[in-house]
Amino acid sequence: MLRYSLRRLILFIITLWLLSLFVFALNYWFPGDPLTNMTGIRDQSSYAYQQAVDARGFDSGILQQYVGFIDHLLAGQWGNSLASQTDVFAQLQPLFGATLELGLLAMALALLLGLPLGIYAALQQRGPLDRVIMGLSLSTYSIPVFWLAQLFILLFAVKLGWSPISGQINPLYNIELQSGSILWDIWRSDMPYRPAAFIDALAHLWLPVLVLSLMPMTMLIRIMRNAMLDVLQQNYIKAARARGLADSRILFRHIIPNALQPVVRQLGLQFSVLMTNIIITEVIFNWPGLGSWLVKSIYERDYPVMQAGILVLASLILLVNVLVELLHAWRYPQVRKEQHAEH
Amino acid sequence: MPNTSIYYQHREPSPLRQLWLHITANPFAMVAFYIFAGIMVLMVLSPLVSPFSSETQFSDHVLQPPAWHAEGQIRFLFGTDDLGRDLLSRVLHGSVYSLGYPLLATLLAAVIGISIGAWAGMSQGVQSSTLNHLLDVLLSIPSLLLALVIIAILGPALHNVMIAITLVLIPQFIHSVHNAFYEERNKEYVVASKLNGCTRWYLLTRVIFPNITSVVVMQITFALSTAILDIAALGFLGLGVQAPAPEWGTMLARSLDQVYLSPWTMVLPGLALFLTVLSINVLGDSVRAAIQERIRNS
Amino acid sequence: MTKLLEVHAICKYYQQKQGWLPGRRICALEPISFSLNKGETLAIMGETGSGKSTIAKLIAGADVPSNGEIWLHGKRLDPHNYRQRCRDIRMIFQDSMRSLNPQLTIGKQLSEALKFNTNWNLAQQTEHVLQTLSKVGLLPDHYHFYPHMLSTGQQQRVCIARAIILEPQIIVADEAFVALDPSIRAQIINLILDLQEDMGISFIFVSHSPEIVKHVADKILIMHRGKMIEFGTTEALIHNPQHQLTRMLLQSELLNKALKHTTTQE
Amino acid sequence: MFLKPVCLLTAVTSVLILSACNDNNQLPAPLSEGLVYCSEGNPESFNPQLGTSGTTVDATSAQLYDRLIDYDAEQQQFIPALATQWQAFDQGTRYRFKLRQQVAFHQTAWFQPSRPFNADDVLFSFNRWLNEQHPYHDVGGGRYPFFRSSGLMRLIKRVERVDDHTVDFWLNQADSSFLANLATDFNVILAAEYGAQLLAQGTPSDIDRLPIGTGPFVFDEFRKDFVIRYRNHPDYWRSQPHITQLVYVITPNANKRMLKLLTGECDVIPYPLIDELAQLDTQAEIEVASAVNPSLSFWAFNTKRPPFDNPLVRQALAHAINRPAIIQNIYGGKARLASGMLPETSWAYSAEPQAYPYDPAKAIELLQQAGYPNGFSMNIWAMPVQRAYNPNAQRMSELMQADLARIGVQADIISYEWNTFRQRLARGEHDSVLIGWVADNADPDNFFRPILSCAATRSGNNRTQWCDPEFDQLLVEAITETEPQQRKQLYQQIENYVMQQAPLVPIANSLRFQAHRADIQGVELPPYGGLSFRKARRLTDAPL
Repeated sequence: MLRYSLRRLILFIITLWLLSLFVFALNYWFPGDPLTNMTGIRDQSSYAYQQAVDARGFDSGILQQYVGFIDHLLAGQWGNSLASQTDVFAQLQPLFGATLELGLLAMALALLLGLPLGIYAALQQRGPLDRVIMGLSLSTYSIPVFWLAQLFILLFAVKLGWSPISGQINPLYNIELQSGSILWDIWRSDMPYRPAAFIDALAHLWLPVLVLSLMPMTMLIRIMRNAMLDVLQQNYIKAARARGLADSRILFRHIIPNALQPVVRQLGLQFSVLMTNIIITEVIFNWPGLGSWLVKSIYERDYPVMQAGILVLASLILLVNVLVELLHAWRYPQVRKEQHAEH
Repeated sequence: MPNTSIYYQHREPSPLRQLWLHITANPFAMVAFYIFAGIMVLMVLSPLVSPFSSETQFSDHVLQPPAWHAEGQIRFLFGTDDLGRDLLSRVLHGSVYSLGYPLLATLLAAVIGISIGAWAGMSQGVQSSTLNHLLDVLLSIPSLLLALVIIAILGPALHNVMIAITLVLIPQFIHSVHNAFYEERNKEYVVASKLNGCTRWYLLTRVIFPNITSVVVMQITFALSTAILDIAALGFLGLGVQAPAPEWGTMLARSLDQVYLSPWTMVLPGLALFLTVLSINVLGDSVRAAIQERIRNS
Repeated sequence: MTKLLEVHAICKYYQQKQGWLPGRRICALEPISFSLNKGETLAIMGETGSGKSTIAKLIAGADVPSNGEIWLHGKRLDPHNYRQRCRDIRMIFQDSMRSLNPQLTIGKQLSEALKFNTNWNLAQQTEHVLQTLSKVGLLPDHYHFYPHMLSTGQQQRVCIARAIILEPQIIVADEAFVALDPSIRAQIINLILDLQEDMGISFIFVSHSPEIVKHVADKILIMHRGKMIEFGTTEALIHNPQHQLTRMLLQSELLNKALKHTTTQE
Repeated sequence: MFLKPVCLLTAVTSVLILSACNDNNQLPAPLSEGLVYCSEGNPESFNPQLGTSGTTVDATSAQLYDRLIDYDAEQQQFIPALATQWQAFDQGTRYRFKLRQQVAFHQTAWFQPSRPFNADDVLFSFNRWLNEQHPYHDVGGGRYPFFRSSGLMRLIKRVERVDDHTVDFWLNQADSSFLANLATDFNVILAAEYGAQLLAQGTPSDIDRLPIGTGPFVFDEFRKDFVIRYRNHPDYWRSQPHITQLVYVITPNANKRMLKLLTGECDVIPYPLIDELAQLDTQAEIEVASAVNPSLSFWAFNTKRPPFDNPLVRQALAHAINRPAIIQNIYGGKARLASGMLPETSWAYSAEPQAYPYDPAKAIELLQQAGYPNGFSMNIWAMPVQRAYNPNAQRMSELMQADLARIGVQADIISYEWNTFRQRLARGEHDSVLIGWVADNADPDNFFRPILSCAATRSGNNRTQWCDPEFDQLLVEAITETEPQQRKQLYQQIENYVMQQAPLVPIANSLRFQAHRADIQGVELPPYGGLSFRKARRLTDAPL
């Protein structure tokens, strides 16, 4: 396991390095002056620009420039936004918190609903409910998320009034911005209206979380169902039945743990799907996260922000993928070693 | 089933034929196939069948509801948009942008990706393992994010969107084709052909490729639905095809200005998008099922 | 007179890679030399994993030796040049089904060899394929069949047809008869013996079965853990085996099986 | 992590609770004492001196700052603000202002004022843009477009401190628009002490980012693209604002703004969609306010770029556009077709029809004369935001695109984020642009000089890049003329000249709309300028 983990970690570091190279290259590919794209200093005659030229090695070769870039990257000096002239790195943290909150909650909801539904569908294979679940999941999977979000807003927020249209919380609750995750920030704040604020935040939260979770949820249902069906056909299940074990025991001790293996392997991919959708969902729900920040920066041609957004989103996705792989390898050692039958 | 047809089926079980047989056996897949074929036909014929041009503005009929609505007119079957343009015509014309261009991008990406994938699959050693690692990284990053980056570099316009989507799809093709080739190339029948003295080109195109067509077909359906959704998403974000082109995602974004009073402007392009993607996904799903079945049977 | 086939110190190593660390070198075949005359039949025997398949593959060209040379008719064979050797050395694979392309008809697969090694036109190719099919006891109808429509025995015959279609001088068979049931196996072996008689082919085959070896082989080569431990005429080895292993391998199938289970390295 | 399932379970129930709560109108204090304004975009900065964008003015001027004098549109007169009285001397070339005593600046985490407002602050505020040697002149770009294009920069010779609460303004010549310009939203008073403090700290640019003023609200927080948060100024010199918290929620999408108003997420929204006004009017809990807002939307050509340097081409394009259809389609008929530069409400307006009738045949003919029988391709820049003068520039550009196609001109529509859009416009990267102008004061000069003069070209504010000495000469003649009838004639002459040269095509004069929840009252929409929440209040007994 240690050997395997080390390999994955080294691979992860190499991919991060490649990513940094890519982001570095973006500065040159974007229109305009590379150093301006990197630092957000527009005025090339200014003292600050001259300082940046020195600090980032722009008076020497490309290698020096890359070293300077990495140096500043690691030191958290990610330049200023071209549009607002504020420090990009300082902006980043609350945005990251907000995105993470939305993403994790959606993933949790997807798992919480998707797995049981998948198991249920598999146990009822070819029954009417199985067909309904599978049909729904295939349709939901095909709905463009921006359309779905808009339909949901019309239905739940405008027509039924069950939820606000956009935002994280009623802005009149003056919650001090700390982590960016609204629930956490309310928890940590010392204002007197915490319960009311908490409920308000939840009311804002559930709709985007639902919209986001639907696509991974439908995929998880399908994966779980297929994995269950595969496991159900295996000889060891038949053997377990033959030994006279109770059905529930077989289900929970033998079938589900084994069926979860392909599910765990797919979690990374599902997270990537979720992150694609989170970019659009954040824009629609006006969620102060990385996705809407990134899209906004593209509108504004705000290159320092754009790089930061790409870098953080991509690293987050890569990190989650590595973590999932490690979890998978830890939980299912047969991935690392030769497969051997259990029981 | 009469015996002759079984015999026929046994005579020509090319992989595509097997897929087709599997699809015809599944009613859902058949429905999806007919829907998809219908949309394709409508797309090709859109200049002929649509009642108006996509940009004709009827300033007296702004935001006309659909025909079945009390205030609707049969002339504008699905109503008109905020500039008095016939929605049906726009959706029909939009299929060129929302299905035709993704199709083109997918095919382009397929040609390039398969070539590179085949080359990589045939080459050995460090070269292909490096490629594999790179592709793994590239593929875990959402295609939309990559497309956004490319658009950020090139600026939003139709041809740039095409470039972005094509570029984004290529790695997927390389990956799947490379893996398929990698799996096939050391099989004994390939070695046997090698020992027959076949040229590399013959080996690639005639010996191995027929054995991976089903993988390619599956990848194409997958890439196509990705391309459609990504182009629409870019259009929705205002970073893709620019107005007044009746691209469905762009239309959806524009319709948000009227959604409260004229919801049909939003429903129609969304529905078109949904049906197209759904039919492709169902088709892709049955292709996948067919391939799995074949693997299980062999 | 030069020998038909001379094998000079060929060997095969694999690098076992783990991550980016330099891999461990695993020896599949230590340097080995032997020779073969025209019309002779050589049997290679050994435990599972002893390197016998490796020898077969190296000779047939399916694998590239790490070192050493193979000479045919006094000419050195280039391991990467398939054209050069495929006219003279042909191979029959262990699993006939897997060695046939599932997407091509039998006829097309057989003419493949002709296409690249002769300058015959299509009609001539077809004619020759049909002849070869009849030689191995198949019908002209089988020309249009796909591999999966044939029985295992028929598939095996197709493989033999493919091996002989270019009228080679050496055929290498890698445990080609294991999967067959005894009656078909006998048929096929007789077929090969017939062909050998007709065409004067030399025959190298890998086998577990002492019966077949005794029946067919002129010479036997015994392998153990990548080393040749004994090489001699069938007679000599049967009557005067130098090693315990040789004796056991040649004794009976039963023992052979028992041994197979005790081998460790795969 | 254990929180998650709990959250999800409570999510649905909490929604039910929430919808139930709404009826009990027992809102928690922050909600009942605060107000949410859903604004249409980000302010460029927190100092209106630096720009001309209405979004910036709406977000800052009346909330954070005060001016020396204000203009009361109802009474049609200037009223005291930070200056209690003023007087003109020397044939109108010197003005003396008496300043108000005991006016407190904002107290914030980043600045603690040690003294109330005095003459130093006036000097500081005016010299910042007036005096190029001023340490703050170049902070924030040093462009000051309003002051340059309105001519104020050349008009004011110097500002002089007489004593702590008296200042003198020395003018280069008498100017009838001086007081009007002084009362605009751009002439805000900053804190000199704060400027000195920032200079000492070495962070002068913070002056426009973390603003300090004397206005009714104190700046709290700005999260770009999301919120601006203000709280009330406890020591405000006029009567205290009723609301304790004012939040601008930045909502660029007009439809979303309206929906949020319907759901109660916004209390006040600017620029509701014209097509939806009728719908909003029928809702009991929504009120629509409109204000006469002397504004002009126009289509400006970049006359520096061929073929738009040719007046024939410009005239042709002007004839090609079906402007009545635009009024009908984009403004829902709720605007007047602009006949010239001046709106009907201006005293210098004359009914004589000047502007271009819709005539594609004429347009084609003109294009042929100009040497473009096969047309050409161009771009139309369309604003990404709603403005009072143009509720939907994107849609308008699409209408025009179809019109232009008819005379063989192929138009591409280009749009950027609002601030980027303006920056690029100032650099003259456009062929033509759909934009407009909201008058800062009632003087007719305000409709010509800031839009079309050479000075405006230099400040980057003239979207046509048109600099015509003859036109500028006419403007000077008009502004120095004191006899109203004569002036009116001069403006008519100017108007004709502009229409003949056609650097721009006037499109519409429109009303300014705003919608708010019925329980909100007192949001002021002054005709010449932004909006003020000073008197806004929430009626607590109003049924929700």
